[in-house]
Amino acid sequence: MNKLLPFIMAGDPSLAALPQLLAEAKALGIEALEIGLPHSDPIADGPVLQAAAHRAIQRGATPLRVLEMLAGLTESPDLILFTYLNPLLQIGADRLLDLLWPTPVKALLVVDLPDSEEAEFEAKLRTAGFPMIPLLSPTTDIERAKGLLERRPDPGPGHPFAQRFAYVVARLGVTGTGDTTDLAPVRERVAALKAISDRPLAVGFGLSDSAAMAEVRAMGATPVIGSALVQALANGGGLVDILRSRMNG
Amino acid sequence: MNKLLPFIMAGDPSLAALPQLLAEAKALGIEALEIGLPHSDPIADGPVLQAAAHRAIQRGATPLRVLEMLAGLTESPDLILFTYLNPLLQIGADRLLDLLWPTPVKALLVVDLPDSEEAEFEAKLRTAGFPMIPLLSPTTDIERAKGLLERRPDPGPGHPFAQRFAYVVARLGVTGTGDTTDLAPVRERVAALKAISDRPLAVGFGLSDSAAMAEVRAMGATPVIGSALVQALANGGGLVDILRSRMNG
Amino acid sequence: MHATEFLLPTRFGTGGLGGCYAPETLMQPLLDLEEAFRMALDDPSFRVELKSELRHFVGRPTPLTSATRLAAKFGLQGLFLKREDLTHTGAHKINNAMAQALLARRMGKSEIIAETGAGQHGVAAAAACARLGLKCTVYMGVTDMARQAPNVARMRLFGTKVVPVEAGQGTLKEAVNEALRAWAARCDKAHYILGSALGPHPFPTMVRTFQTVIGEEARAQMLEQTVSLPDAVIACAGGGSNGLGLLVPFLGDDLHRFAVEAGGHGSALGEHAARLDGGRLGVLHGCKTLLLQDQHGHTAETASISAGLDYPALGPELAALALDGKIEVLRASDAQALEAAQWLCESEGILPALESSHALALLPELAKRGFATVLLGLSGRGDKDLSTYQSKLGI
Amino acid sequence: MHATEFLLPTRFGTGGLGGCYAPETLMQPLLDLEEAFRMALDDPSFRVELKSELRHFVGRPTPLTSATRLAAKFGLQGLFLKREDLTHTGAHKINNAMAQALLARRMGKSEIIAETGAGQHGVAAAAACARLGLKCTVYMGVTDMARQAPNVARMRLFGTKVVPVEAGQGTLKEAVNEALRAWAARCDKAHYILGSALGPHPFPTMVRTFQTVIGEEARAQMLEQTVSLPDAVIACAGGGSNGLGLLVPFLGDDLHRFAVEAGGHGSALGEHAARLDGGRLGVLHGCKTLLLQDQHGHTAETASISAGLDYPALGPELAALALDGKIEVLRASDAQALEAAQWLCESEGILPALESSHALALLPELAKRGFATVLLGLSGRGDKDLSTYQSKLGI
Ligand SMILES: Cc1ncc(COP(=O)(O)O)c(C=O)c1O
Ligand SMILES: Cc1ncc(COP(=O)(O)O)c(C=O)c1O
Repeated sequence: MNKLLPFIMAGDPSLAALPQLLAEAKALGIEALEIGLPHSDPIADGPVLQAAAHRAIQRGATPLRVLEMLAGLTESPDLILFTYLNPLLQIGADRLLDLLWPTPVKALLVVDLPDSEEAEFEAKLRTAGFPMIPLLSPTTDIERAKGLLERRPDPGPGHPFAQRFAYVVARLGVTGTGDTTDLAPVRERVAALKAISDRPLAVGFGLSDSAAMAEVRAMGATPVIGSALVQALANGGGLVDILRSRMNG
Repeated sequence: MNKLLPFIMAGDPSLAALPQLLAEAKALGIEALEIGLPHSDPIADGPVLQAAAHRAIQRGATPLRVLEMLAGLTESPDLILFTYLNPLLQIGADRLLDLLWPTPVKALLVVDLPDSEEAEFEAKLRTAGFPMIPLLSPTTDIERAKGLLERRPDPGPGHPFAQRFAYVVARLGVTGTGDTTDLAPVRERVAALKAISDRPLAVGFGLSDSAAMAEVRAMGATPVIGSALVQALANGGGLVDILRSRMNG
Repeated sequence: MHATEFLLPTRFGTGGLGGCYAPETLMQPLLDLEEAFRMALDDPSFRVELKSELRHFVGRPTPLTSATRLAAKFGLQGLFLKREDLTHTGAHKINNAMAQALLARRMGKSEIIAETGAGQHGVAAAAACARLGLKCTVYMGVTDMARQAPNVARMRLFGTKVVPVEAGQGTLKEAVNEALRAWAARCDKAHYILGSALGPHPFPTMVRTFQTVIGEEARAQMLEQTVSLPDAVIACAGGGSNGLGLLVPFLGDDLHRFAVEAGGHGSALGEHAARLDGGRLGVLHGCKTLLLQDQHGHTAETASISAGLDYPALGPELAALALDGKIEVLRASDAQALEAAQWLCESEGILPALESSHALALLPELAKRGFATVLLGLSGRGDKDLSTYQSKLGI
Repeated sequence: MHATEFLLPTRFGTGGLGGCYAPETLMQPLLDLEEAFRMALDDPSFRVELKSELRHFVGRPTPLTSATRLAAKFGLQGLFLKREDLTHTGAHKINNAMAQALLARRMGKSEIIAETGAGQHGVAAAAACARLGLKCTVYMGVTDMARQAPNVARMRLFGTKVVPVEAGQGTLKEAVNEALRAWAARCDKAHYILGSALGPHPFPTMVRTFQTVIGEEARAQMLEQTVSLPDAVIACAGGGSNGLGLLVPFLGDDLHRFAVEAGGHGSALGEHAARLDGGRLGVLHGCKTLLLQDQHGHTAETASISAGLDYPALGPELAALALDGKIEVLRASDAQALEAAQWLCESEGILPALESSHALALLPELAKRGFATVLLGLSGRGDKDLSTYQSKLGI
């Protein structure tokens, strides 16, 4: 089982540091990593990721430059491109595919794209090997979850975790650090989801310390560390230090 | 014919100076003089008399103190008490008569009292020898003027000017200095009034220099000097100097 | 042709309040005005024109809002608000201002003079004049200009000249003084749109006549919405046009009528504008009425947080109705009015003018006295009072 | 029971604008909202309740004012103003806010979240919530809080919590971002009252449905007052709820329909909020529509003197109607809007909101194009913009 799914914002602390960070993650044994493509209007993000996106944009981390920077990287975990729809839509499916091929990106997580809204765009990407990761939130009841998992299907055990997992949102609200304290509800949901699917699950939103990570692992799911990591990196912390402590337990 | 009808505000420059001013006026040959009883809301007065009334009130020139100050004065022209209704109404007709008897006041000019509004009050005063002076303004047509003169009748040649005259308002508006420049309209009105009545007429509102005074005299009427005199006295001028120059011509 | 005598009654009540205590210069203009007013009322085309402006420009009929949450707060069974705050320019003043502006146009007057306290009448007159293409000059005390600054800006935007009046306390009384003076100087060309049911005849009667549309509508709406009349009707009273406008149409009904004066910040002369208890009969601004005055017959100073109630005289007809026991006059203090404004804001989402808040402040008292259903005249909206609310309520 | 799919059309026009581009957390709430909305529309008791609030609280129907002096100024034969400025709280926003608040109460929600730009929607939501006893939180950009300060005070007086949004330009876009985030966190208890015809389905359809009362009334009033329809109908467009509200009921008529965007102070990206010429299709705030954006798909900065039009996306239905040629979209600059406000003030005694002034600014253009009679949506009153008018017009 994948022990930890880290999230970093491309371009923060800097675009130039990105290859190094990815290489460190890979060396640490990180199998998959969510990479945020900064957007001007991150409506599902809390203050930490908003600020990180804002800094990244200020520093010139445009979608094209991020994807160009990722092109050709081999020392990297599998990447899930985590972003909002509009920048991708403006690039267009065909050009986006050209840009994605040379990168370690294996899947996309587009926060504001329900599976029905851009069917053609999404199908083109999936067919080309870039599936969209389904999100399951506290407002997603089990019936609805079934549909979501079907419509963004598991490509199967032959595929890497990055393309297979479903993302379980731990709590209502937006991304943010350390405020998901009561994990009982998400534990229940994970259990319910496991009963209907044997797809790998990642659990994120509001997890930050090793104890929370361990609890998620105990559910049989992969914990996501997002805002806490981005904040620590922005404060000058080293990726290896931050992640190592959270990988065990 | 009475050459000049001066107006002074009781209590301005000071109440104590009043007997002296009246004595000077009398010595100058002034037959009748309008004495303003200062009121808080002088709606028919311009800035000069408003300010004078305000100063006088500030200095304690209440209606009672003014009338008490006038009591027993003999060295004075005949006085016309020029004021607004409310202070008199609050004193009441009977008490007012008691207060008026010992003074040189011979008549009243109550700016905001049309002849019909306080018939009983007015009749009591008239019967006791204190008639109300009728006002005739540019908006008073000749028919209306006839009625006004009838309802506030001339007590007849046996009576002093102060009780007989009608006051012709020279122009629209309120009292004030030197802004009645075109005397042609008032000349016409004076002529028309003389055709219906042989009552003495005074003309006031906005007259200040000797030329204007002379023009009024040429109409066969008595010019009133009000704001200009009050202003000059307030500026420290001497009554005799101010009036002398305007009595001739 | 000039009118030669008044044909309408000039006096009110057993005390003979009202009258026409005007300088001679204004007598003929007042006679002509009464005649024009009578003719206009008799002229169907004027009535149609006025009705059309009230409907299509002013926004009449104004709603009657059932305020159930506020009623419940005091245990009232029903509370109904007559929403003059929803008229164009935001207070009942426009009913009268528009009617008089139409009358002025009929009379061939091209200029309008008006006074204003809270600025609501000034804004209303300015709006009516802009709409009819009449030149407008508004006199306003400097204190009121400061505390009702937004209304000064609104008048100016409407092309009206606002003349600051420095005299005295710089409030409504001084503004009326100055407007009367200005009218005396321009009465050949100008009409004076007096803003409340005060001044010399025919103003009190005319203004009341143009304001009773409030109560007539409210009475019909009460019957339509509740199939009965309220137990009590209440309105604030500055000059009294809003009070009379709401209450007069209920004079024939078996119910209680209340007018609320400004209690200011104390009960000594000079600390309030409560004329019923604090005043004596006297003459100010052309009429005999209850007047706050000192022992010399000089007008007393007044105080109220609401510029529109900060006036030393109660309109003569309202004073007469009060003295004759047909309307009960109460008072609310500055502090009570402020608190009452908050009640309405938080319970009903309506921001009342400070003037109207004085009526709201008496709701607990009415409930205590056992009235079950109350009709309250919401004379205006509180936007003009925002800065006062902000500073006094710490918003 | 949870709704499992949308039953109303989610897309508009040949371009398929609109949609529901929402994070998964909000999908079920949006599905439930559509269901509640459909049920409410089908429920006579909801319709009666809404109609009653609109009539007795909001002040509907609003008048249709014939503006003859302003018409004459430009040689128009007739100019008719639909007076949303006379609604309670002073803009069309209350039609939607009250309807959604009633819907929220029906849905058992005890809290309301709203965003606001000009503050008019925030005030409307705050008023509706106070009246219904719902807790209300409004998100507002710091720039807008400064330029529409009176509205901040009004919301607070109504007991609403106003949360300043510092991000970005501190205007409407950021306020929507923050409101969406807040809703995601509280969607179990709170309803989000979106203030314009934008956002994810069902908001655009719902808001438009609640606003077409404007055009329905206006159409009937035109027929009643002039026995014919106008040659042109015009309204300003921020998100587009006012534009759709007025224009949609005229879609079947043979006349010209115009929406006016904010031309700001220049034609370069960032200097205006004119989405038709300046925008490309994109997705923002849950819907696909004409969007001002840079080459990276990031939302562009916008500029407008009017907070209510200062938004980078045109509502999807209005954008679709524009792209399909059913509504012509024009723009007016800051300077033109300011001048137009003065026209209306001085000719008709009506102070328009800066937003509405953008529509007024196009009157000379419509006259030039030969339209004889024009119906114009006066979406709100300008009291909130007084300080801008004062400083820009030197009043
Ligand atoms: C909102 C409001 N209510 C009431 C009043 C007092 O009105 P009235 O003089 O008619 O009693 C005013 C006066 O300005 C006002 O603006
Ligand atoms: C007065 C006024 N008019 C128009 C608008 C723009 O409205 P819409 O978003 O419905 O186009 C606003 C928005 O705040 C407004 O306040």
